[in-house]
Order: sequence, then C-alpha cells, then structure tokens
Amino acid sequence: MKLSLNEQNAERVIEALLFTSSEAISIKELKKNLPTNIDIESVIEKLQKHYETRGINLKRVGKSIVLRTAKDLDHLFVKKKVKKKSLSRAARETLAIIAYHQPVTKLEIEEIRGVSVGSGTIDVLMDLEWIKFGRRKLSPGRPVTFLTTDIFLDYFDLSSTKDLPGGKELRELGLSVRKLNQD
Amino acid sequence: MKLSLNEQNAERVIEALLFTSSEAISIKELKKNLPTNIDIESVIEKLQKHYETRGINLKRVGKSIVLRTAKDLDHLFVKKKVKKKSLSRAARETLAIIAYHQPVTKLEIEEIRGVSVGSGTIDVLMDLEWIKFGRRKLSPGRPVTFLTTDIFLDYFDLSSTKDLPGGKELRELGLSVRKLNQD
Amino acid sequence: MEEPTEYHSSAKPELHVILDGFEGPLDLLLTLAKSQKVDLKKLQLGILAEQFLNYLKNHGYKFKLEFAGDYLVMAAWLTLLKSQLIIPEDELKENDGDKINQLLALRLERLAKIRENATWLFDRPQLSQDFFPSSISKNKKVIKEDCINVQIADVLRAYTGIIDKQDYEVSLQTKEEYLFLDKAINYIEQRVKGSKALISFSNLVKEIHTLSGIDAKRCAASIFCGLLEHAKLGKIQMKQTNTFSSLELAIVSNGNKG
Repeated sequence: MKLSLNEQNAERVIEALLFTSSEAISIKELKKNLPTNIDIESVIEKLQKHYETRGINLKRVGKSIVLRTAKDLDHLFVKKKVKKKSLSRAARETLAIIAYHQPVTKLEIEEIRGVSVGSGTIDVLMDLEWIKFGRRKLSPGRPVTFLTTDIFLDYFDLSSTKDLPGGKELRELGLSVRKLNQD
Repeated sequence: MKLSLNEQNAERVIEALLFTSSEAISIKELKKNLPTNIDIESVIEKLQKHYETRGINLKRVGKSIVLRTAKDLDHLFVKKKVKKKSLSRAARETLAIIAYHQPVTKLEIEEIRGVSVGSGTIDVLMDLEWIKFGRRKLSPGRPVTFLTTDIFLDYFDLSSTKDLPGGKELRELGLSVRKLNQD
Repeated sequence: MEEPTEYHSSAKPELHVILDGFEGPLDLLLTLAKSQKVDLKKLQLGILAEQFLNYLKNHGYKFKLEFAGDYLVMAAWLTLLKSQLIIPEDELKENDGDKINQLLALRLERLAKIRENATWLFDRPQLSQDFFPSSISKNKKVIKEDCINVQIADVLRAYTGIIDKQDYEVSLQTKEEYLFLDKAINYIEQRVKGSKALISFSNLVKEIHTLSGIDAKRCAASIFCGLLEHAKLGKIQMKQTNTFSSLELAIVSNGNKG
C-alpha cells in the first residue's frame, strides 16, 4: 500500500528519533513530534514490516518501540569486551618509546623513562596487539626487543611510524606535556 | 535490480554495524565482516540509494561510511544539540589550509598565514581528530605533513575533500606564489 | 616544497606576533588592503606601504622591533616598494619592484581565499547540530576491537614529556654511538664465560664492533676499560708477549680465584 506524504514523513521522523535514542520510545512520546491526524499505529506497523527483513528490526516493547539489530546478526557483536578506559601514563610512555626507538629492549625503555617498566604495562600493550616481539638484540644476554604492529598503525591511522614527528618537531608543534599532568 | 542472497545479507550486516556505531566505519573494517567475494562498493551504493529518502541517510566520508539523521529533521533534536565548537581563528584557518593543501607541512601553513603556527593550534585539531600525520615530505629535513581525517569530513557533512569549493583556484595561486618566489 | 620566504625563515616558533589583534603582518596588510576596497590584484601598494608604516609608527612599534621581527622585514619590504614609486623609472632595475608587488598581491589573495574557505567550512551543517549520530550505544565502538580510548596526540605528549624531562635528544634512527662501560663489562663476561681458548683483544673488539655498529676505536677503548675492571676483580688474566703484540685473554677458572 502506498503511503501518503504525511505518513511518509511520519515514518522518517520515527526512524530518526529511534536512531538517536538508545532506549525505547513510548508511542505517546512519538506522537508529540507528529501531526495529530496521523494514524501512528498503522505507520509503526508499516515500519515494522519494512525493517522485518533488514539488519535492524523494529520491536515493540509494551507501549514503546525500539530499533535493535537483527537477532541472527548477534555474532557481529560478540567481540571481546574491553572496558572503555584510557591508557595509563606508563603505558602511553612505553608505547611512545617503542614507536620511536624500535627495536628496543625493556632495559632500554627503562633507561629512557628513568623508571622500571612493570610487566603489566607490556601486557596491556601486548593484549591490544599494538606491540610485538622483534628479533633478539645482538648484545649480551640477547634480550628480546619490542616493535609496534600494523594494528597499532591502523588504530592511529598512520602509514608508518617514520611519519611521526621527531623530538624537535614535537616541540615545534607544541604537543606539550601540559595536558598529561591532569591525570 | 535484485540482490543476490549474499548481497542481501551483506546489506543487512553493514546496516547492523552502522546502526550501532556513532562513528563512521571504514570500508576496510566492514570488509572484515563480509565474505570476500562481495562487491562491497555496489552494496554500499544500493544501501545509499535505499536510505536516500528515509529519516536516516547513509553517507560516504572519505574511505568510510556512516549513518546520520536527515538534515531536514534537525528540529527534532533541539535538546540534543551540543554547543558549537568554538575554535580560534588561527585553528580555523590552519584547518582550512590543511584541508585544501594536504599533505601540507607546518612551514607551508606558516607561509600562507604569514605567521608562525602557535602551540595549541595543532594540538586542538589533533585532539578533535580532525587532522592526522601524512607521509613525510621529500624535501630537506623531511618534515612531517598533515592530512584531514574522515572524522573531519563527517563533522562538516563532506563526502570528500573534493567537495571543498575553489580548491583548484587555490592550488594555482599557491603555484604562482612558489614560482615567483623561486625566480 | 615551497622555500620559506626570506622574512619567514627568521621566525622562531615562539614568535607568534599578535599586535592589537592582528596575527602577523600579512593579516594586518590584508585588513589595510581591504580598507582600500579594491581588487587584491590591483592593489595600490604604495598606499598600502604608507598605511603600514604609519600603523607601526602610531602604535609605537618603531622601538619594539625585537618584539616584531616579522613586521620589521615586512616594513622593509614595503618601504622598498614605496621607494620604487618615487625613484625615476629609468634608474629602476627592471622587474624587481614588479615582482615583489606581484608576490605580495598573490600572497594576500591566497590568505583572503583561505579565510573565505574557513568561513565556508564553519558555516556548513555540522555533526550534532544539523545531523545526528546513532545512540544505539549497546555496541558503541564495538567495531574498533578494543575500547581503549587514546589518541595519537596522547602518545606523542607522553613522549614529549619524557624527552623534556630528561633533555633527551631524539632522532628517529637512534643508533648508539658509545659502548657504555657497563655494557662492555657485561659483554666480556658473556663472551669469556665457558670459552677455554684464548681470545685475542683485537678479535673481541672486532666482534663487538660488528654486533653493535659502534665505532671500532670507541669499542676498543670501552672494552679495554672493561678488561681492566675484570682483571682487577681477578676474573680474567691478560698477557702480552711483546710490546705491540696481540693481547690475549683467558678466564681465570674458579679454582685459581683469589
């Protein structure tokens, strides 16, 4: 059945409202944004039908409606859940040193930072797959070295670590430490 | 045109992923979730067409795609409006220079504005993730360069830096300045 | 790449001149030029020069030039232009004034253009102003496999922090130039351990030089010091049969120690 111009617009409004809302929206609430002469029930029914076969489905929950990803696509979203958190200062510093000095050993990182590097710090970066082991260094004890990975480059949208600014450039760019001291 | 079963499913997968992301998703990233034999470009094209008349539109932003509410429905979201980003004139002009002349070095930015890039300018644009590092320039000192990001395009409702008006004119101006400088 | 213009190469990063709200001389010139209400290509540079110099005079920058190097060069440039309008034409070197004239006009035009474009950009519909993102946040950012929230600028700042703190000079290809004594001592220990045969000093230097890429003479010096250190502790013995002949090393077995 063809929709009237009004109904078509009502569909668009409901779609946009649902899209920007993380929770279900009551029909009462939706009505506030629509002309009074709209038969909201029939519009919802049509929307529901429209979304039936798509990646997103429109669901009724009591007197509200909500958009949810289709059940059969759940596998897309089961990736490991890491709590959204910022990287510790130690980890950021270690990551930066590895990016600039790779291949670099743990001892060398510690020399540059002036403090020892906890194994947790390396673990965090390893878990993120931002760093990996490089060749062992041809020096006494043949210690392992660390390198950054392609995943690191990808995450930070870099084409190469060589494109990062050097020490002098960093200072000139004014990417200063000021803001870091806040944490 | 009718879609194959595979393509239909690709549509659904892309839809579901976009629906649940507040940020644009790169085509590279989307591909990871699709069978390799899918012509993703044609699927995106069809999806884009599908959403053209709806309350949500599918947009291309650089090498990424994203779903955003239709612009004519902005009145629905008065409460959701965030405060406009207020940037210094230096930052706005620097951004424009990077957008038009990318990849561009700090020195080139300074040359155009006739004043050095103060600390804080690049900082702000980096924090907004509107600019990123490009490849180093093959010129003395191999200086770092800057590019705009897909997040920048998304923010300003652009699908490509080619959408910026007057780019050709500006580049020609740049060339004439350079030529005169060298003579 | 564009060569920096003459006046610019003198600008240090911290020289960020804002005089009465003008960001640098080009900015001021553009404003002055606009007050002439003419096409930038047909600028009356003579008038512009006069205006600029008057501006500097009226604002007392004549005596604060250390504070405004950019302005000084710009002023010199414009004074040159103005003087050329006064000098009889046949005494003028051909093209000279013309070129500066053109260059300045082009640069002003380019800055004006960029300014227009910046305005155009910020007048555009903007995210979360005119169009809105998904809030179906159950799976927000799930695409980026990890939900770590860190930007490259944060990583760079971390690095700036380190190099600032230690005054550590960095280059992207850091290669060690010196063999530090503790490393030399370590290396000798590893190398000599378990080796029954005599090792010659020159071979040892050669080995370390190849491994580390550090200058051979510097390696030799560090290793020699390292050997003395070991010898003092009684861990190794050195012998040299003749003056300038090769120096041989042997480890002192545990039994002989003390």
